[in-house]
Amino acid sequence: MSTVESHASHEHHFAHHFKSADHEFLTSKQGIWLFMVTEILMFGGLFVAYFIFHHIYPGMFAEGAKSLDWRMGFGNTLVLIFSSFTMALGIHQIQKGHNKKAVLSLALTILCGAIFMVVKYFEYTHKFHLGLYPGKYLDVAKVGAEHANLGMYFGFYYLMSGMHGLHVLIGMALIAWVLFRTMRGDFHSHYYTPVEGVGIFWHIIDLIWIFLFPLLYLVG
Amino acid sequence: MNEPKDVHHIVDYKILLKSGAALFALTFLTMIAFWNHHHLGAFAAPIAFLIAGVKAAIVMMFFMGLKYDSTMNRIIFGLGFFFLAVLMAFSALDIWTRVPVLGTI
Amino acid sequence: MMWMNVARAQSLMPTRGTEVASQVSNLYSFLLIVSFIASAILIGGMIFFAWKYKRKTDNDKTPYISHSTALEFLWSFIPLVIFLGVFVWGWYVYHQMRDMPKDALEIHVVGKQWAWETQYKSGVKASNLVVAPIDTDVKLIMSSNDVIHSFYVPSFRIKQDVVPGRYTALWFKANKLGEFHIFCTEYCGTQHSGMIGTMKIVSREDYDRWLEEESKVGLLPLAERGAKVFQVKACASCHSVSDAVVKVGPSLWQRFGHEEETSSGEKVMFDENYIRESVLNPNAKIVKGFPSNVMPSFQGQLSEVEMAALIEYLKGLK
Amino acid sequence: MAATTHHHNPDVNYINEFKGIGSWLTSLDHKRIGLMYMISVLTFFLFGGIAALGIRLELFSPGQTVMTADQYNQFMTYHGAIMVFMVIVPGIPAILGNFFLPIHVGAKDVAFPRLNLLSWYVFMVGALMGIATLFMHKVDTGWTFYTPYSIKTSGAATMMVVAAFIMGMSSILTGLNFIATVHKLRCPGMTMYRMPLFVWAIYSTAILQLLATPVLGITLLLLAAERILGVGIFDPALGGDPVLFQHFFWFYSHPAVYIMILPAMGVVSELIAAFSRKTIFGYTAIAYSSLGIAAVSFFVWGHHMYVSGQSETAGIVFSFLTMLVGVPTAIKMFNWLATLYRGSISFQSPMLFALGFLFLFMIGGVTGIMLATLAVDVHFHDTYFVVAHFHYVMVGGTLMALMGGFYYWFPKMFGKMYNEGLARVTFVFIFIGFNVTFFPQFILGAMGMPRRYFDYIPAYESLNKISTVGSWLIGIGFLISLYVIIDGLLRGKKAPANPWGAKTLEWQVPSPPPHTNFHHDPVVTAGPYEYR
Repeated sequence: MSTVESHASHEHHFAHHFKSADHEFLTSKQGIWLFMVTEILMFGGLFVAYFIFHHIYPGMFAEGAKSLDWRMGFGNTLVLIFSSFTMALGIHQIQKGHNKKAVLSLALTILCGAIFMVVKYFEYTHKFHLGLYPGKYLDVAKVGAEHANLGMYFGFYYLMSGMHGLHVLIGMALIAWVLFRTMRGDFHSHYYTPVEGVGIFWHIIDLIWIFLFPLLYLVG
Repeated sequence: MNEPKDVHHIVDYKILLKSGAALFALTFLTMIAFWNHHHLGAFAAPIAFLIAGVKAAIVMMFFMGLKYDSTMNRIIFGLGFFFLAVLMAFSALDIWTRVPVLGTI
Repeated sequence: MMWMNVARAQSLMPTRGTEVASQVSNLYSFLLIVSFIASAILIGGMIFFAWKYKRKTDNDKTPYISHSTALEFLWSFIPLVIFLGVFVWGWYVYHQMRDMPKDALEIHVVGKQWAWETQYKSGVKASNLVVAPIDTDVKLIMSSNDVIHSFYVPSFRIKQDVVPGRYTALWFKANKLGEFHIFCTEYCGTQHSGMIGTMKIVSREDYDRWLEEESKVGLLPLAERGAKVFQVKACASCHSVSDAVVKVGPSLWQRFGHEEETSSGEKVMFDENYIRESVLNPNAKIVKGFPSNVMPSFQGQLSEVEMAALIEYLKGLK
Repeated sequence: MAATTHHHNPDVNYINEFKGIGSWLTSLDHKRIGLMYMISVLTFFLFGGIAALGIRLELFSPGQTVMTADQYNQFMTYHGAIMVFMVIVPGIPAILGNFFLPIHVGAKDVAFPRLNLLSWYVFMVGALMGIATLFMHKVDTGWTFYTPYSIKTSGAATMMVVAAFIMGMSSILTGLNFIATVHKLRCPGMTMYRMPLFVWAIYSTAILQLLATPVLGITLLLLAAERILGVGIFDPALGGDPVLFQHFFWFYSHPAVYIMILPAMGVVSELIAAFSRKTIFGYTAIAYSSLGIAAVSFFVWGHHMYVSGQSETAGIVFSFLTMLVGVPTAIKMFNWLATLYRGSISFQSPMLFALGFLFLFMIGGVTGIMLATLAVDVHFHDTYFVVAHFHYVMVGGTLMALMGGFYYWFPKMFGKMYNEGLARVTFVFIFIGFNVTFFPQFILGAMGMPRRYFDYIPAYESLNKISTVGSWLIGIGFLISLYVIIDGLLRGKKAPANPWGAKTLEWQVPSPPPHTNFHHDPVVTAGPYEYR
């Protein structure tokens, strides 16, 4: 492959099957959007299942939602929205050639992701402590559950927030990678495709959380 | 394919700031609605998701830059939501229209 | 109509045992005729063109025909009309299958791995056997003990999945006396193909007589009653009783009073207590060479008398 | 690498430009990746085929003959899972699509070559995980993994499910790549309406792969979670709904049927135009009908569930929508027929397979309409009628097209000609064997024989015997094909650039093509079937 990223000059050598660097950029961006569609549909499948069972067992879902602490979810929502802002800001700064500022923005984004995961960790350990495990592992006696299949709610809770958390971790790793490359000076106002792609991925994570928060914590 | 004229559109700093502020405000609005959900009754859930929808739209348009992107990319992303709706609609159609067979017992 | 009769004769469907079955056969025959005509046009046309326009020389010139809107409209519109006609016809017949009659005779059917259990309102039970009177609306209320099964009577053209955790239903009004096959058509494990039952359509009098006889089971000698329990619980689908042939589980023939070696290597006497334990908690002591987690537990499904009868029956298998 | 500095040496091509196994395993060349897919898919086809022969052998006579009921259920499961996930879904798109789609649109490669190579590795990881379950406690769920059986059964079902999930990711990457390639990498002059119909078909398939596969992914993950955690979403014992599993499953698996057949339709369009030496009749209608089929296929999945306990209303809606899919399919059939009219038809082996496709797909199509009809399907559902129907579509359709396409493009891919006489013999064996195997199954189904049956009542014996004999004929046919391929590779005559006199772009470049596909950047001025 002839995508050899040059360090010294500000010219990006695009791959041999593209006409120009812009051609490569637009194609890559479309590829990222196509990939995002699969993310929407995969998480969407979970949402559909959630809605259907929420309709069938409203009482059980209400009981489950009650045991979640909205303050944790609320705080995490703000953290994630802020991280989305810093991510967008980072791209803005790279586009303008302010790479030093961009490094700071990206680092802030990773920090926000880390805060989000730490909060998640405390949420999870607290739930485990109470015996609120997913599915058949939920300790009905210890929890004093009114609904025998409360495990289903926590099945949804752990699957949805777990899958989301996994995406946060992957996102953090990807941002760390583009952060490293920004520091190395790989990107400039006309070549920043990986940052753009990672940015869109990070925003998808935010997008999904925007729906997960009311779904899991508020609507019961 | 309808390409944008400026390939590397730079979203204005102020727009990003406004979007972020709007998202924060809407999150607080969600909480205000939640604290009053006894007054809202059956509307509590739809309102929560309506606010979430507005927030999602802001993220998609300004943070993800779909507002400045090509029509094709907008169609592609829209298709995801459309077919998700199809999955939801038909699965729900079945479950909502099932007739219990044990009327007499 | 002659075409219809020829098609029906050639459709090779099983005997029609209900009015609905005849309607399905009619629709299928119609579909066969239409399909035959469509295939004759397309495949016939293909063979004709292939023969007529065979390449003659390597420099053949072919005309440049890009499309014909009229033709293309025609061969999308005509199939569409036919398809929609077939859809409406299919809907009409399907609705009759699904529209449950009001005052039907109700029979409960439970699917389990791997047998059909039927329960009549009078308390009579049967296994892999549905006895129903002719010319009567019969409604089967079905559920499953374990996995999804599907209740299928080819001669009645009816089929319905039997789903655990909920009830599904089927109805029929037989117009022919005799015995018909019941198949399970949803894959359910090892003995899926062994879940074959009999749908026995009898006259009203025979039906009443059968119910009467079955309800006298309680007066039978203990061993005979045990044989009945053995049959009703479909034990025979996995255990042979007349010879040593191994089915899914070990043969029970001539085992009583003998020692068995279990999978953990210990010896256990095949006595009353072992039978009881194996029926209620099948995985406790598995005979060597057989898999565990295959036999379902019958905990709560047998009365003490039935258990005693079953043991008495197994004692007598010589 | 050497891509941009190509010397026009006619003896240098994509096969011999770089040497050694390492140059293949790290190759970003879409042609080489296509061949790597070919080798793996053909290997898995061998596995699936052996399972098929085993199934038919057991069914030769009623009762237990060569295997136990449990073994039969495992054979049935592996036959289905291997053939669907490892052979037919990746089959035409990943082999022929990878090789020819970029050349067809005048591109030097697919849009994301690294992603393309990654998709092959992901596919191999998934496939080998699936194969590995053979050495564990074998899976017996059937390829459909219906709950709650798939939750309760022992065996390596969880691993198989994860394997299918991974292969799904590979399928997504392939589809994504093709969509971006078609949108962005067409050469100057190559408008959407100058693309060969094969590209339209693969493009429509790619849309399906992208939109449907994620839902399969989440469904399989939920199933794995069900087995590990007992979440209860699909398990009725815990308050779940097994019918919802079927909705989720068929939301993918019905479009997947079109993932399997649309590429075959694309191949057949190419073959019929090339061997009739005539422009395709109704190009636009065929192109749009591919997209139409892809779109409508998302709305019809419930026709697999008429008797599942789905509501009557849902059944009616799904039946209506299913009838609509029949229309674009009918358009294609009639347009192919009209293309033959006044053509200059040659009966070389690829064309024989194309005509065979038309014959078998016709039968598969009309029986599809029968199965879409509510009342009739109640009788046919899960009987051998369904088995026969989808084999007519997927084997009679897809596999015939794959074989035809394979012979058609063999000279281009390897630069060698194969033994035409023997290739025709393979057609005779496969075509006749196929009909002998599967036509009796329509009758068995009409008589009421359920599918996935290890044993059957004596009334079904003679037809089952005929069917088993047919399977041997198919087996012989494929063995001869294997010989034809190896013989062609070893001893084949050197192939000219355009042995069939076809007009699409791949025939305008040398056989085999150079690493960058074209010596000069192509500029297109006319449609793909300009036989004037």
